[in-house]
Amino acid sequence: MKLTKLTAIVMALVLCLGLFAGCSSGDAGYTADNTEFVIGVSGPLTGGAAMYGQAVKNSAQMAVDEINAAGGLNGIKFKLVAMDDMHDATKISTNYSSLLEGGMQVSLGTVTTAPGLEFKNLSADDNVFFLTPSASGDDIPTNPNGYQMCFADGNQGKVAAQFVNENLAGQTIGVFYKADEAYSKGIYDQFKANLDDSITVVETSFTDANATDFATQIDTLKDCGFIFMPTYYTPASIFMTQAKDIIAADAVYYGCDGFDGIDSIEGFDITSIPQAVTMLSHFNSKATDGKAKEFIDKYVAAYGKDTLNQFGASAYDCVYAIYGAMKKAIDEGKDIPVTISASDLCDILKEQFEGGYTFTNGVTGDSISWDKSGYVNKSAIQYVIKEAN
Amino acid sequence: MTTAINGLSLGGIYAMIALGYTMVYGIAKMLNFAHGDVIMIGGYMIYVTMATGNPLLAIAVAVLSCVILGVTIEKVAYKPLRGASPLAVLITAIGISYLLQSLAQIIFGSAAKMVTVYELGSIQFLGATVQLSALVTLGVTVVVMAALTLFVKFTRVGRAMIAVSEDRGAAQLMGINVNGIITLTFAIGSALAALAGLFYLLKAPNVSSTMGAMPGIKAFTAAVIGGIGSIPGAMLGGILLGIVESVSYKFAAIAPYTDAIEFSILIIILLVRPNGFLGKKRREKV
Amino acid sequence: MKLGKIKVKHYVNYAAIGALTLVMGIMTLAGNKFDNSTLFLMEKMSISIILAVSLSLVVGFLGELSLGHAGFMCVGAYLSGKVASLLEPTMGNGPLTLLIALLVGAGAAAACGIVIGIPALRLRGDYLAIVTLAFGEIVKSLFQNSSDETFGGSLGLSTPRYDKNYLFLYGFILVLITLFVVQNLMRSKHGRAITAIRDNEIAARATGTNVTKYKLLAFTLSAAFAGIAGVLYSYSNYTVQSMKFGYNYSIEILVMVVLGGMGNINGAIISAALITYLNTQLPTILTGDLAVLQNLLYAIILIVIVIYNNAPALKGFRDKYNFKALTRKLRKKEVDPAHVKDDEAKWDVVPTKIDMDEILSVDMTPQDPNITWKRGGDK
Amino acid sequence: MAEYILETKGLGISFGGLKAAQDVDIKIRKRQIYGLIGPNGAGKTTIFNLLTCVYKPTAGTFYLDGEEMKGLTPDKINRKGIARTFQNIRLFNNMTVIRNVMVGLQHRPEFKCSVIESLLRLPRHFKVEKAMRAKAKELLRIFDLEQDRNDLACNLPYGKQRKLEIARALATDPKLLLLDEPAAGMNPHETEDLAHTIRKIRDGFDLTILLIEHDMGFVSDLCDEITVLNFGTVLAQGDTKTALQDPEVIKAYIGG
Repeated sequence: MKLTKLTAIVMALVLCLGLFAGCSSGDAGYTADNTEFVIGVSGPLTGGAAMYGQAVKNSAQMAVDEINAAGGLNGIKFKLVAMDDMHDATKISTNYSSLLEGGMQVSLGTVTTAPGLEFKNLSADDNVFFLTPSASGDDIPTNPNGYQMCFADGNQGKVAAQFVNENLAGQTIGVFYKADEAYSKGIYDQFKANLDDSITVVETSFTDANATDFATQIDTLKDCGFIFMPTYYTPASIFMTQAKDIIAADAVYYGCDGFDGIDSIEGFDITSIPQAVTMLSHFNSKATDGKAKEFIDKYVAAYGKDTLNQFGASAYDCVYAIYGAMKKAIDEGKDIPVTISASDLCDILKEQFEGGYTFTNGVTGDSISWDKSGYVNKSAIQYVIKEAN
Repeated sequence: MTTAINGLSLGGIYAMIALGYTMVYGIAKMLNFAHGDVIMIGGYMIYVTMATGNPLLAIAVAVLSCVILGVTIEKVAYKPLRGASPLAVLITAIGISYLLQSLAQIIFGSAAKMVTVYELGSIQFLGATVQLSALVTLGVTVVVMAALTLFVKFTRVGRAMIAVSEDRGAAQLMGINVNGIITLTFAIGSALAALAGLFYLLKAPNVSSTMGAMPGIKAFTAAVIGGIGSIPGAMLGGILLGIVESVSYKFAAIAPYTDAIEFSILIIILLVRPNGFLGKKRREKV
Repeated sequence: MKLGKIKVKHYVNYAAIGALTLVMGIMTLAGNKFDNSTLFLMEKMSISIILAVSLSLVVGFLGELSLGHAGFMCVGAYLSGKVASLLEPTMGNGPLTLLIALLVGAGAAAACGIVIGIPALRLRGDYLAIVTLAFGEIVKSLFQNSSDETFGGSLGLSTPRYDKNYLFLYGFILVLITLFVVQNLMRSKHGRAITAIRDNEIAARATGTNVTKYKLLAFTLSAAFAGIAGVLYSYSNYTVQSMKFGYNYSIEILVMVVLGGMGNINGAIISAALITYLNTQLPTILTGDLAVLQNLLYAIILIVIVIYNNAPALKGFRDKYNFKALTRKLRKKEVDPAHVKDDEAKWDVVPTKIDMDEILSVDMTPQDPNITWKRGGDK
Repeated sequence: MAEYILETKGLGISFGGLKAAQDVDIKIRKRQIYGLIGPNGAGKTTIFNLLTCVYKPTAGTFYLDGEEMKGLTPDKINRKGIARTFQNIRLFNNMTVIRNVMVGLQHRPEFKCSVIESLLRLPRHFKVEKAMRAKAKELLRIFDLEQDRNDLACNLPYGKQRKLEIARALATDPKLLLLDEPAAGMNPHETEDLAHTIRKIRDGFDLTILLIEHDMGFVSDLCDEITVLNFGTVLAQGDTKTALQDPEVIKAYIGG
């Protein structure tokens, strides 16, 4: 009998342990003992999408280090806390609550769209401001505290559709997208919606994130002159390698910001692909001048070429944009002490972003501003990564 | 036509992996969930040794390292559990699978690596452009399977394997070194996994730390369809699954449902033949 | 300690969880606001405990290996989430909609439990395990590719979030209900019939046990509670995404049950709580670059515990330092080893169902089906 | 009430050509102890498996109390009144002795209690549990296993496990009890004690017993009538003494 009494004690102990683990001070006091402005972000640091999470973490840390080196904001330094969510929405509730209770005052939200939907609602409850570098889902920034530095999926789909309507009226085009991914399907749905009927679409898709065999899909698209590929660059590079001799040499691959970095994958020689590869994005990892070049040199020097992509560039800009907005608020007389609560800081930043704050001289755009609904206004740059051979 | 060839080559790969599952299951009486990840390690080994530029060396190193890995896993994680409940061995295998994936992630970093082993183009074959790699995969798979069947059927060691699988205790009494046979099984299984890793790279030059998970489950499904424990069954199951997968990917309407289709076929087959097509069950005397 | 004729040791886990519910209930009603992390942790723990206890009904007591438990949870989560979001405009988000969602979730999952129960009547051990795994993957794939209007397609279904200060209390109440049903079932003649099927199906048949009825009962009940866990899950998140309900999650639940000891409900509760606690607290410690280590740590802990727990070579070591031995000093009367808690299967005694007796074979002729596969026939 | 409690007509089964048993006709009257003997592999256990529908007979049929039993599942036929023990003991190892017996009791009409009643712990549940526990104790007392009732079945010594299996079979309130080599592996003293117990339960529970046994002393002492099987066919039938003297039977056993 004694044994089971012990089991009972152990069980009660374990369950209470959970209780006391989270029982720190009351709601508002999380930032009471902050010595630095804390920026929180949640992204896939491990698992299939790890290179995007790592890129965001590295670039954001680089921006924070640069700002701190230049004296921070009136002497107060910034601190970045990055948590791993493995691109899994169920990890967000844990990450968000431990970031919040760890004194987070402003956030870069999440790196990918699926967890972003969870983060969006949780942060709205506690009025925590977030400027996401790459969660491009259309309804990420719908709450007042949410803003996007990247193009929403919808925009990319619309812009690509306009391009096809103007240049390829009446022709057949091929599409290759990832059917079970919010990013890829989001862009493709908008693309299909904005396409005029004269264009016929041959549609192919895949689902397995680690898929390595697209022979069937290539066979379906083999006589399309233009292939729209709203996917990330890994599956795209596999498709192109396998399709080298099957797809017509003068065909054009047209990708979105997910293509960025396709020319810097170790072991994948893009010049060996005969077809032309163009990309619609706000950052070109092959840029040769301006802020983009500066960022590329600094990043490659610090973290290598492996994780250089538009996710990082956008995160770098996000940190500077937040820093710029806070600086402008202080110049306009707002008081931002280091122990400011997330909610108060959010109100100040909302006022700035809704009041036409423009972030200039960024890596992903010269003059970037945001409309009331949180979507970004900046010029989309169409880069030709590789001419047809 | 190309779909059929693609299906057969994909089926060949699944069959190679399924063979690993079936042999380890039939003899060591355990489900080696980590088998899928041995493929991934094989892929990374090829990626590493390709730096030397010599593909043959890369393949040899990959097969050797997978064999060593397979045997060490058996010695470290499964041998102490011999005689324990099969569920315990199953959970350990799952632990090993997570271990291999996280180690690969730490050592090789998160970005998917590209490695081109052989620059095989595509040729005209029966009126359809077919990847040469698909034909190579198919050819090697058939040869390997034939060799394995003959090995198990006609060599002394092969018969010892069947004896151990029938009744481990009796085999031990007959002077068969059971531990040696089980280690050999793991070695053969891992070598087949290394080859499967090679075929994956031939098809698409891409290695990532999570590439081993889904093929592992698909191959296990193939092994069960064919009747777990039966070598011809593993081949049959693998080929069938490969064809179903490539055919269903062909039609855009049902493409996203490919996984669901494959698993439903599995359930239907098992309802009609509870031991899979060629599964042999040791009948329990009432 | 006998309170009248009811043996107290049966009601220990009720007492522990009931006490916790009361304490936290009173604190919440008194207006004390717990932190998010505590609330989320409690919700996750109640979900895991319900899943572990319901899976131990099939794995621990019926002795069948089920790798598709997350599939039932997925059905429960999606359907109840859909109903809840449809009802929300009219009936708001109160306890009434929660009740309706629970009924819908549990009912749908129970229906799937029957669907999976039928092949279970004929298949054994691994063949059944792969069928349950296949079921989980099929359900996941169907919801994954559903059209946007019905179940939210790739973005997942956005479901109403229950008021986070009270959901975990409902969670604990549901845990108590799960325990109440599972333990009452196990401690009755029907429970004995189920454990009889686990120990020796042929003998169970020969002593008049209606194996079909009890197998279906076990699968349906376990699926229904997995559905209830799914409802809790859909209420504790803003979106329900099917990527989560793959075979990995089913295996995680299986690990909780197996580490808790087969057929040992208290063990399942403790291991479920501990593993959930580990999974939520570890990432908060390993942030940034250390994140990769979490998987590594989880794998190593898993392997070490399982090998320590049942490697035959360590048996001597284990018996000397195991929990009972350490507490022997605390006990006056010596516990006679034969008096082990009887419906708890010991590790080294393999429940006859999950043994693997397929043999390696090379010949092409399929085995004569009518020998092995007979209605009510032998293995 | 038919003349014979058990009557088989041309009962037989062949596993893909191998005739395990052929046109076996056995007639057993009520309250008889009937022996079924024969060299190893004669098909004795196969007959048991046919009578308990573990195998479906490929020829002939059999009647219990005049009612045809072919085609039922093992659990239905047990409820009709045929209980059995096994050659290799099949107990519920992870359950205590008393619970093994209670599993046998659960299908008797007087212990009827639906799942809902057990789940909600309605009064009938407690009443039935108490009654079952008492009945189980009573049965265990007959086989003097009552003091071991809380031990796990797998911890019992061999002899007691045999007796527990018989007690469990008895718990299902059978009309016909099939015992598969009950005395196997027992020393002479235990065998004597077992014969005494079998006679006691035959009288106490108004039973008919059909048993398979190799111990000729045990058979001749206990059985009223026997059937001798060889290679699946009936070699001799009738009164124990005369059947055992039959030259064919001696030849089959001793060979030559």
